[in-house]
Amino acid sequence: MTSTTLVTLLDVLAGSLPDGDGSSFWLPPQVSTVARSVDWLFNFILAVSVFFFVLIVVVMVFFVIRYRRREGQKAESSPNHNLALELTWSGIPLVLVIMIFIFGFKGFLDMSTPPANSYEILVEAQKWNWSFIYPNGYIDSNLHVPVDRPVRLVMGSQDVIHSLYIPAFRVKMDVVPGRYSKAWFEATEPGEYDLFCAEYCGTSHSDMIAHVVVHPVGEFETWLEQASNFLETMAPVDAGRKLFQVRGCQQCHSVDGSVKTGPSLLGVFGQTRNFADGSSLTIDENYIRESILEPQARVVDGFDPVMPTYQGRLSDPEILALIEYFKSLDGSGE
Amino acid sequence: MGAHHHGDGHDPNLAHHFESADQQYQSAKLGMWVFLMTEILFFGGLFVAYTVYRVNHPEVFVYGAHFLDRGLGALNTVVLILSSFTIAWAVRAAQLKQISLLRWLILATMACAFAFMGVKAVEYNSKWKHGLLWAAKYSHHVEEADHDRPTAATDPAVSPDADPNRSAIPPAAEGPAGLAKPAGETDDTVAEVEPENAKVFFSIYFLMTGLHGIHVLAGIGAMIWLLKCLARGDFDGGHFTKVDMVALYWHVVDLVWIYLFLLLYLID
Amino acid sequence: MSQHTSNGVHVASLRLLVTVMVALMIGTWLTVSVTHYDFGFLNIWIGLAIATTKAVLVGLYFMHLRWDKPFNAFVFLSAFLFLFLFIGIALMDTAHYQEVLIPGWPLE
Amino acid sequence: MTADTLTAGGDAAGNALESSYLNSGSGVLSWLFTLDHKRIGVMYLVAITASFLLGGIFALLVRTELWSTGQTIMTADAYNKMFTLHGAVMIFLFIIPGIPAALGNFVLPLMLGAKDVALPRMNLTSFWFWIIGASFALVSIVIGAVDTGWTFYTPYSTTTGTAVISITMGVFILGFSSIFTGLNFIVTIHKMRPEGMTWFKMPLFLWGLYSTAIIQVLATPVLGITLLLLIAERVLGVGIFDPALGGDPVLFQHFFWFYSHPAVYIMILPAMGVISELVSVFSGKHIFGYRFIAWSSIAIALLSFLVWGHHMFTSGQSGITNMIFSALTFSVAIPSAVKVFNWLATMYKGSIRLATPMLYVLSFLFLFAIGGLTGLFLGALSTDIHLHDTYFVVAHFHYVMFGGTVIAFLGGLHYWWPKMFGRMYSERWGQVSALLIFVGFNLTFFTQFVMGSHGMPRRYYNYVEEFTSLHRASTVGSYVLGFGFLIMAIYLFHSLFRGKPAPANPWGSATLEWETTSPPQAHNFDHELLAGDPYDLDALELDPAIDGWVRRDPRSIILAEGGGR
Repeated sequence: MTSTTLVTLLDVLAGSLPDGDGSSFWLPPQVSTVARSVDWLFNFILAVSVFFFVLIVVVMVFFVIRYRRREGQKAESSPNHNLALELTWSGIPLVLVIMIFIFGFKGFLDMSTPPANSYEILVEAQKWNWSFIYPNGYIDSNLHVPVDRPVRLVMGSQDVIHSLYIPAFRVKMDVVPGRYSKAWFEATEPGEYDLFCAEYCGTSHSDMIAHVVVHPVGEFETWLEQASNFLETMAPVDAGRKLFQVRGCQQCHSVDGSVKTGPSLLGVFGQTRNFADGSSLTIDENYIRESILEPQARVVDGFDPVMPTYQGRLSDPEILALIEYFKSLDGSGE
Repeated sequence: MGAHHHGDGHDPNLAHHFESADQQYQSAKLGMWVFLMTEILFFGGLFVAYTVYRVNHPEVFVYGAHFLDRGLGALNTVVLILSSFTIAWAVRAAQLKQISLLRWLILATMACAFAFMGVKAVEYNSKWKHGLLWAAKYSHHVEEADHDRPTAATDPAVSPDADPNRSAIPPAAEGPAGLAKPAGETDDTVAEVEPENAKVFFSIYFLMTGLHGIHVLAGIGAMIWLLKCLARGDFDGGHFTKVDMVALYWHVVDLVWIYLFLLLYLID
Repeated sequence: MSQHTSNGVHVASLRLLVTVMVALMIGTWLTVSVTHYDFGFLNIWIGLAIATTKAVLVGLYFMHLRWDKPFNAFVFLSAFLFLFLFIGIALMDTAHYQEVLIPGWPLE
Repeated sequence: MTADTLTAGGDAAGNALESSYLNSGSGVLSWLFTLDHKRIGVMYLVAITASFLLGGIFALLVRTELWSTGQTIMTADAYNKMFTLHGAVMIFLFIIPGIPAALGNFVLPLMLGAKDVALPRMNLTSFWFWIIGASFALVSIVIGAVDTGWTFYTPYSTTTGTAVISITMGVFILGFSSIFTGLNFIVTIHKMRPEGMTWFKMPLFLWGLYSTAIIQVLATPVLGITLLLLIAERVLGVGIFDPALGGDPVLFQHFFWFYSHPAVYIMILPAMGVISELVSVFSGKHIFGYRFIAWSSIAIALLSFLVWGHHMFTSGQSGITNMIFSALTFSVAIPSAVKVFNWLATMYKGSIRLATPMLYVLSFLFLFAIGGLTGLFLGALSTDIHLHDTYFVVAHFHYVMFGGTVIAFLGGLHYWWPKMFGRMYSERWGQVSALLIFVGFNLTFFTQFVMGSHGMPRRYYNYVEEFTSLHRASTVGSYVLGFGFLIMAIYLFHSLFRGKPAPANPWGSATLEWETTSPPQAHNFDHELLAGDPYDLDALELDPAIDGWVRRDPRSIILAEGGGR
């Protein structure tokens, strides 16, 4: 039997009518090169399972009906054991599970060996968002990839264990603090797909969701160029908001007045704040600039001096955009 | 209750649900061995943590071990072996109904146990004084430490070539360039420069010796209980099961120490 | 010349116990003194071999395994079997991580 | 009458409500400090039932919250605590001690024709350790609960601000409770089998308990040290699991699963033992393939130590380790499959009674088949990458743990209930509740397979819209399930006071626990018994006068009159 007919047969068994995207009753759309082999094995195991499940239930129900207790009738005698029979039903599952193991292992090898010419994207996970860092240094909170080109993710975590999971690609890999973990895929269909955090990581674990945008041939490079120039193409306020989100500021600073590790930035501009050293000041551009580049210089009273410096990590235009954004947070709503 | 009492007229040392003294003894003994098995796996977890950390960071152990006083460690080993001997002899005394000897032997074992804890206290105290504590409380300064370990700099065993081979594990620098720590460099300077995370050695040291110390204390408790049983006359009829059980436990405490001494104190 | 209790349990002779103790003391002296010589990677294995010999002596004679039901020895030894399994796999796996560690983490 | 020679303490039918262990001493203290394995078993039963109720309430709250995306009834932090507590309570307080400590404690010495377990004091200690451990867990719940998930993964568990230490202390102590039970059972089975009961004439429930006990004593100490290391990590900053100190956070997972995977078999092996007893008795047939079933229990116990890494396929574990663990994982499938086929074969040509316990057996076969077969998806490496940490896993282990263990526990409870309390429960209501539980369970968890394979991650407070209808179906199922349990609680409680007095042997079983009165007397048996084939059901006949079963030749199992030990 050729593997294609087998695949079709299994698809039918799995209740899936191949409707183009490879999704079925059981599985989401297939959008990566490995998804097909994963789904093939899934459906194979499903077929084996359905067979044995039906066998067990049918035999069980048949016995219950056929040998249901009747008044004054005792169980018929039959042997208490039968070595040949028992060895047979140990042997058949053994052969099947060996097959499943081999298929699973082969698929796993493909999934863990990225092609040499892969496009590399760095992934930074932290509670509770993802940062995707492209080769030109641009950082985005969603994963954009070209279609039909292998992409390799090199991932690190800043705090606890996270796990990058893209159901449509059948890809999942834990992101462990202190080490690089790797994953790769080659998307086959342009579109937008979900990316989840699959390893429990605390309060907003279930909101640690990003999108994977698969760009059609030729469009990825254009997107990247445009996105990287967001300081020029976007209004400063919007650019500032974007930076605020993707550069990790929002981990410690809220914009709605609630207190996190650092003070909230709601209505911060023009306010007077007291500092730990006893001085006080009305917040202006210069102070914001100082507290980004030298955060320890003047710490707002009641907070720990824990903010890292962004010296060398944010450019002047970026700081200006952030300042514009903070100015817009005057409590009048967006 | 029916007319089927078994307690009356029976050996008071035989519990009602056993048929014979032998069944009772063998049950207790099997139970004890199974318990010792759980003890091995309990300590075993720490040995796994130890091994994994040592294999990954051998320099931390080479460095840290200099701060342990191997003279005191050896003394404690001798003390525990002696106590193992006295408690083994105590079992013999109990079997032969030598009650007075038994009392002395239990006391001798306890004396050893206290001596062990005393030496341990001296050691812990000196670690405390120098800030050589577990990672969260570690506050050691290398400058002061030099007085603590006169042997370190001159120890012939610390040769740059021999060190990487010692643990039969390639130094951590064998990963891709730029990814792994340059452990090779620390080998040359092990006696002078504190390697990164040296404090974890002391975490492991305190965990392992601490858990062992708790077992020693439990052993002392068990021996006090034996003395109480002895005073009550439990052993007069040659019922040595309790002594045997405590002895088995005590030997395991000794066994664990034999390995702890080797693995913590004698690293080069 | 071996003695037994009324329910047939072997009584270790005092001479044997003393001999074992002396052997253990010698073993301890040996463990310490071999550290003055450098056998390269063998150091740890020599140490472990001596320690294990001592442990076997304690087990066989002080703990009476030599005269005990073999099943008790089996119980005790199987604990070590499972421990080695645990150590072995943990080591095999952690060795693999070494090359993907991020130097100097956390970075800030 | 043949019956009363055997059951001198009771009436002709073998009922001994007046003079049983239940009233051989009065007052709370006579229970709390009893050394009687039966009373300890009953206390354990009460304790784990309370835990099950607590865990069940947490489960219903979790399911209710998932009725809609975003907030339904509680905040994300509260939800995270709910699912953590549901898992921790169900696993450590209920399901691990469930069958061994409650049913096993009661039944094991009786099956051996013995007066007690080998180490009764240790048995009581085990119960008290359970109480102390449970108290720590309760304290943790009261002072703010934990939000780590029951798996306590580092570094989350070492950094979260919730009450991790008290609950891990609790679990640590519960571990010793479990070790003591296991140790006791090993010694008891080794040293206290009666005349005639060779290893291969033991009832299969004892094989189940024995293999469980092996895991309990070998694996649980590692849990103890793991939790101790976790506490040390939090309190002392030890560094073994802390990457900032050169430690390895994934090493914790090795530690944890070295215990917790075998622990899965601590849960399922005794359940399999219960099913082996029940399927034979209610089919009126000798068990089929005794030796294969017995050996497969031991095989599962030993293999269970070789598969823990299959919880870590996506953790970054090395390829070679993944391969080894995947291969070994499949090896466990064989003995499990063998058992299922042997149970089915036992029903062949039988005389099948669809009493409540048998309904649970059929339920078990149905659900365990699904639970076991879906394990194949998770053992295979490439499919597990997709399914790991999704609802597919949640559904899989609920099919095994609930569909397997809890269903078998309920079957066993209904089977031994008359022996434990000397009363029959309402058969009709028993069947109704068994059916409701079966339907509710499938509705709750089958939907989760579909969600999981579509990529719904577990431990999610919020979810993407497409899963709403499946989540709602699952939530409705959980209410049906809860309702089934409510009915069960009512009729069982009712039976304690109003139930028909039970005969000594209401089901026609040939194992020794049915040779004493229902409920048993304090000292269990009047005579020293001689064990025969535990599945020789032909040796019994129904006596309509007492509505119970009696031996055709009552003398055949008496070794010595009046105990005579």
